[in-house]
Amino acid sequence: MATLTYREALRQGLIEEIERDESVFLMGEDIGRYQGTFRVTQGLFEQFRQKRVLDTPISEPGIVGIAIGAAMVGCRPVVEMMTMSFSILAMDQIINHAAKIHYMSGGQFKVPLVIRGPGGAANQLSAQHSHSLEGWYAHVPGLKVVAPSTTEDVYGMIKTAIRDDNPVIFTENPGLYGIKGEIPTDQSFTVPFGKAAVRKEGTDISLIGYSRMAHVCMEVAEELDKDGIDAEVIDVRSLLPLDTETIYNSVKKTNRALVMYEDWRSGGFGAEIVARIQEDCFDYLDAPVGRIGGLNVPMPYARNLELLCIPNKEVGLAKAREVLG
Amino acid sequence: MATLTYREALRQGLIEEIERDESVFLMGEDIGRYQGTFRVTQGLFEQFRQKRVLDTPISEPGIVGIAIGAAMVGCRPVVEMMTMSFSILAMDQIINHAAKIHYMSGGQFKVPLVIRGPGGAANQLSAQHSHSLEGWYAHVPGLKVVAPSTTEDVYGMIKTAIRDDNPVIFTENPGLYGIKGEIPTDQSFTVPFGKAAVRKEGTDISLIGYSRMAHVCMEVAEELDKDGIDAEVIDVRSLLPLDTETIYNSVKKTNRALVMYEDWRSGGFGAEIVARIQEDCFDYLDAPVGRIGGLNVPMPYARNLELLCIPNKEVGLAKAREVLG
Amino acid sequence: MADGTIPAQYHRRHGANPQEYALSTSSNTGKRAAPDSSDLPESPALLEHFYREMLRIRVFERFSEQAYRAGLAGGYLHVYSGMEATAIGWLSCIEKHDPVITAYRDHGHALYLGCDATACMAEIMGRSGGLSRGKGGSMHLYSAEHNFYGGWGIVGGHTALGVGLAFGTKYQGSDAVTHCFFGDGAANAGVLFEVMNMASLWDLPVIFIIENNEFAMGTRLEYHAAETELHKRAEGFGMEHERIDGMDVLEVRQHARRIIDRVRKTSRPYFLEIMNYRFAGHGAADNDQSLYRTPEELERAKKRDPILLLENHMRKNNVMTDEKMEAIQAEVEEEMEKVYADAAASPKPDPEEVYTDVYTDMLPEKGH
Amino acid sequence: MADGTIPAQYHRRHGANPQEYALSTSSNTGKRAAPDSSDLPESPALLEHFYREMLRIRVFERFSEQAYRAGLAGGYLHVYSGMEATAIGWLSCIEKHDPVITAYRDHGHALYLGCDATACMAEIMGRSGGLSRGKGGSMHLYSAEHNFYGGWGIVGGHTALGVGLAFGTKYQGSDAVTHCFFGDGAANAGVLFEVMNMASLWDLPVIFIIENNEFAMGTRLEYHAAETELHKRAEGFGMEHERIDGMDVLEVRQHARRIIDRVRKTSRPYFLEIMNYRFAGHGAADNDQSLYRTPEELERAKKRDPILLLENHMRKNNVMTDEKMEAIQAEVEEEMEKVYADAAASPKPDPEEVYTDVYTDMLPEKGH
Ligand SMILES: Cc1ncc(C[n+]2csc(CCOP(=O)(O)OP(=O)(O)O)c2C)c(N)n1
Ligand SMILES: Cc1ncc(C[n+]2csc(CCOP(=O)(O)OP(=O)(O)O)c2C)c(N)n1
Ligand SMILES: [Mg+2]
Ligand SMILES: [Mg+2]
Repeated sequence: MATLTYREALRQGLIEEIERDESVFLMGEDIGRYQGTFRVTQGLFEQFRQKRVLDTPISEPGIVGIAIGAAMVGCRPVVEMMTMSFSILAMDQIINHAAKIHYMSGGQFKVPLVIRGPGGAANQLSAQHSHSLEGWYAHVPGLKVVAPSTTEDVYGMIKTAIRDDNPVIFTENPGLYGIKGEIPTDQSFTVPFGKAAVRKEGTDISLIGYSRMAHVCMEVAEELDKDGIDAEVIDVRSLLPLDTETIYNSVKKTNRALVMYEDWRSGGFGAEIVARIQEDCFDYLDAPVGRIGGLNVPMPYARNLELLCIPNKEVGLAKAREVLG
Repeated sequence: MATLTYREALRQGLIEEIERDESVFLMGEDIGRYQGTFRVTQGLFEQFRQKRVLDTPISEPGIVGIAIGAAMVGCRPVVEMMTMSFSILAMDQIINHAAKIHYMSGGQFKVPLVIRGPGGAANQLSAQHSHSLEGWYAHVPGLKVVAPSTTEDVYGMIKTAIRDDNPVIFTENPGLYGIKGEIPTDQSFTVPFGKAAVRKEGTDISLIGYSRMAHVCMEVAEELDKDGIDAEVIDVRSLLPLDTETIYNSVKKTNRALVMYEDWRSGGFGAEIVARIQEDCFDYLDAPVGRIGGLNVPMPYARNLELLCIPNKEVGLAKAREVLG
Repeated sequence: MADGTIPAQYHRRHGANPQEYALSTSSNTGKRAAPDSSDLPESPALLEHFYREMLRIRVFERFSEQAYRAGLAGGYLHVYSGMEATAIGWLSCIEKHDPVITAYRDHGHALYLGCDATACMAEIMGRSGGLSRGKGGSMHLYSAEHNFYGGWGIVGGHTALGVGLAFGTKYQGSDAVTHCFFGDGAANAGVLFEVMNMASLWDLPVIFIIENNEFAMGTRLEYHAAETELHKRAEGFGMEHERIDGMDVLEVRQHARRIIDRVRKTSRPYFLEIMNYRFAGHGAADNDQSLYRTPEELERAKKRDPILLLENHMRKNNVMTDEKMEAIQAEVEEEMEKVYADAAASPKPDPEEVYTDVYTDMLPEKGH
Repeated sequence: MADGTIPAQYHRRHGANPQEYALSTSSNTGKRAAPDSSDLPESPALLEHFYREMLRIRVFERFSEQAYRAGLAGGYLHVYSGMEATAIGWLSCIEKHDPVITAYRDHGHALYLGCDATACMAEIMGRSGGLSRGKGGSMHLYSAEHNFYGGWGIVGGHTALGVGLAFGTKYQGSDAVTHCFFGDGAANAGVLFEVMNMASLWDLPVIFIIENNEFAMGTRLEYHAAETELHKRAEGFGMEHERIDGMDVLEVRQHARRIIDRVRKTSRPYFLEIMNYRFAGHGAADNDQSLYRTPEELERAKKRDPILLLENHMRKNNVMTDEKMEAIQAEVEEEMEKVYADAAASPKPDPEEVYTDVYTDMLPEKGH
């Protein structure tokens, strides 16, 4: 075991894949000479040179399109979006090209492509730079979508993503880059997609989240614990495929659930999770499934307003208490 | 009252607004000389000439961006997307520019812009041309999103959309263009946003849909009627703002609900409606809220496969029966 | 117009007549390959081959339109009639391992690259015997076996993929050149410029081939492009560019040899505009061509029908008799009749196929 | 490098040194406005005005960076230091009713257009006294009153809006010219080319102004643009274009008068590349400039500091004494100190404001 930050664990996973497989390369804006805006790729240009760590112009649709083409002939590109907000420009390439060609060609072509980068609010990045897009992507058949929350997961899942033969959206909340944790030293370690993680077992309520909100769920659970309430915390990790089994088993045990996500509340992916729980666990529910999302407003710049928008422990706790009745 | 097709009613609304307000103009690909791919704008180029009915190059991001700029100085552009699938290319302009500037400028600038066009599957248009995107748009604060299903609504709502000072996504299911219905001859007639329509009153189950699925809900209701089951049919019409009051009142009366939408099932806007119903009407529900969406696959070309993907009366009926227990 | 002129409403700036656009065979840089065997006459066998292949596309397209009218095909269907010399002339000069990609007007490219005609027609009919087992349709023909990367419906979108194919093969150390076809209308899609820049910046072996058939759906070139010499757009990216005629298969071929050779040697991208003309409507559903052109314009363009030009060439050079031509025509008719019948006999896809090929390794969640 | 040369890793193709890019004041068409009063020396009062305004921006930016370091500002903050001559020279020649739009590096434009400096600083600090009441921040300054349309964070995205502003004012019958500023990095965004085509196709009165400061974040021009003379990209759209120097405010002004006049008269778009240089890091968080440039390069560029150039000009022409210069400097320092203090004293926005301005006529649904 080694103790690393989330950023370092992610970098470690990238390094191992670049070394393991010649067809793997990274491309993105300022990822090379400039070391990456969030420093995820720090040192990699020096280590692997331009062929494997390619700086690009500011041309998101073009970058993604080129990566798709390269993937179709057998490369395994990993595209960094400086922030996931910019992937909106490449949306057509992602959902209409990458996600469709395997199907449209009757299985003739594969797109082993990873698109990764920070998604969600950071610190006063304002309205155009603070999008959570994982819910949109998780709506699109043909994509896989993951949102690791721990160092171990980001390390294990980036490797799974790169080895996957399908386009994978890999979203990292900027608030997580600095967190620390352990990763196994065994390089064969990977984390499979489609498996949620039970971060804490409990019997009274299921707190369900992903990415940074999985941590907030833990904080809520700790607070509830002080009141003698034993919450179970589920880190969804993989939105598409979604591990409904783990979620349902939990809810069937606790009979109460709260889903937390940072994205705008209305129409966010949490709505899908809630809809499924009520569909498949209706008879087990003692209360409506609670739901916490970001405020339905463009992200404001002023820090005090911004903080109002992002769900935190307090709002989670209040909602959990409501669900507990 | 005059009997028109949906297409004609829409055109009539456009004509009246062009005539009423000099700042209103249409722009889009092949909408002028070529009369519009779906013939919505037939005759308008001859009637209003190039200034008001502008043919554009195939440049969706650019077209929308230009329309936003024009709107910011006080024009009221109505942009046709040849199909809503192409609006994906303009996604950044729509959600990151049009939807945000009013907020980011502290209310200084307005964007009275309508983006309209056919959304959803038609007849073997394949994977890249069959998107239902209203759910994505309805997730975005700053946009309004409507999906009229009748001639009267399309006529009344296009006028409301054009008069609205906010960006409006106006989606028309291609399967609706040919349906006939009446529209009022009173030109002052409009249909407000944020009001669902109760298409049929009933007491046993609430069937909830929008756009073409509102018609399918009616078909399901008719079938149920044969079994002596009295369904209420709600046409949502406006997704953002959403008239939860009408929906909740219905569910509180019927105690059972089924939501139908054409978009991919997982993560579609129906999930949001379901999530809300269970949140706010939990104690009234006698069964889990049923949900029917399109299959979670890229749209296949073969007609027999395509028909499997799109929800129809049969699947609606089967699900309704399940909800009815 | 009765007098054969083009009414003003069709022409905004230039008043040009079709087929009268300025052609320049000189690239902007002045650097040209030396004349080589490409300037010598082609062998009779090769001319027969081109003749047959052009006919095959022309007749195939007649049957594909028939399939549409008969309700055996649906959606959007765009035929290649009138443009055959471009794909054939060009693709006759590529290497087997060169990737080829194009837009939705893809039947001609697929056929000439060697895709089974019955599988193409079956795809157009949405049958299990189709190239993509019926999932793609007319706009989405693909054949991994033939390095044919499609077949794309989003105007301009695939140009980025084309550059990516070149990126990928170069990354892998291959000497392949990618041939990326697209329309004049597609030349207005922003993503194209992004990848032009990157192709030039990174020395990628890709040839951008605009098939300028003078229309984007119902919009005439003059109404959609500020500068109608589209090849000039490469100027700002330090890329060689030129415009050539695309109606004479032998001429296309000569340029193709020169340019492909050059790109393979230099690994520098090339931006080419090939002028051709669409004899049919935009798509099978386009039933009022008077909205954008006169019958006279079409007639004039048909005087340079690529099949006719080749027939004239062969007659002039005594390469082929009229009887032989008719015999080939009959053979092709027969072939395509069988193609049509066989394709129509191919069964519909199995319903379970709706869920396969979404992912390489798992099924999506089933049901509504 | 110790010897003052630029190490190879910084230069890919050209080995150019900063400020040594080819400049051409001749537009591609050869059509030029006749020399006019713009070639005459500017009045002393005007020179003083430019001097003060350049200093105001420079000092404002020092304080805005201070605000960031002090934790009074957050997010992304990009200063205009070193580039002042461009915005000031240009904007001194526009009409009041001309729309102006730019990217996130917007403080300079906002200030010179007359936006209240305290309101700008308060916006940067996210206060209720800010131009946008604290909702926009540094990257999103707007002033409807001054026809200043922002202040945009998506690189290249706003260029489409700029063309739309020109479209809209022309539609309304105004003679306004839109001034659309963007960076060299933004010149690679696909949407730009789409709207260049439409601006030219539809004769829109818009001036595209690339502020080429030789870097897109940490990426040097040579690494992001295949052809580093970015203005040439207009060639393919039939638009006049040229590259000029942007460090000398008087020179910028001369070009501005000529070009703006031309565009207002012809209603034809113009594509201009102004060479300037960024003295600061990309943004306030960019703390390792050694990743993309040497200290020597920066020093060399600073020899052409626009403020220095103007001082030299005034000295040479005996327009202003050094004492006067110092006095103005002191006044500006004093002004900006007060601006900083006043902005910092502005209250935070009211929590309820989080819900206002999402729509013009309704509130969004509240709560988490
Ligand atoms: C992004 C996008 N916008 C619009 C369309 C609709 N459309 C399909 S083909 C076409 C015209 C394209 O013309 P061109 O590129 O010249 O190709 P051609 O049909 O002449 O071969 C249009 C507008 C589309 N498929 N994709
Ligand atoms: C679409 C998009 N991609 C990436 C970014 C991140 N980003 C912000 S500024 C910048 C560099 C832009 O450089 P340039 O246009 O030259 O402007 P300058 O900063 O030099 O003024 C980048 C890559 C962004 N904001 N938007
Ligand atoms: Mg064309
Ligand atoms: Mg720059």
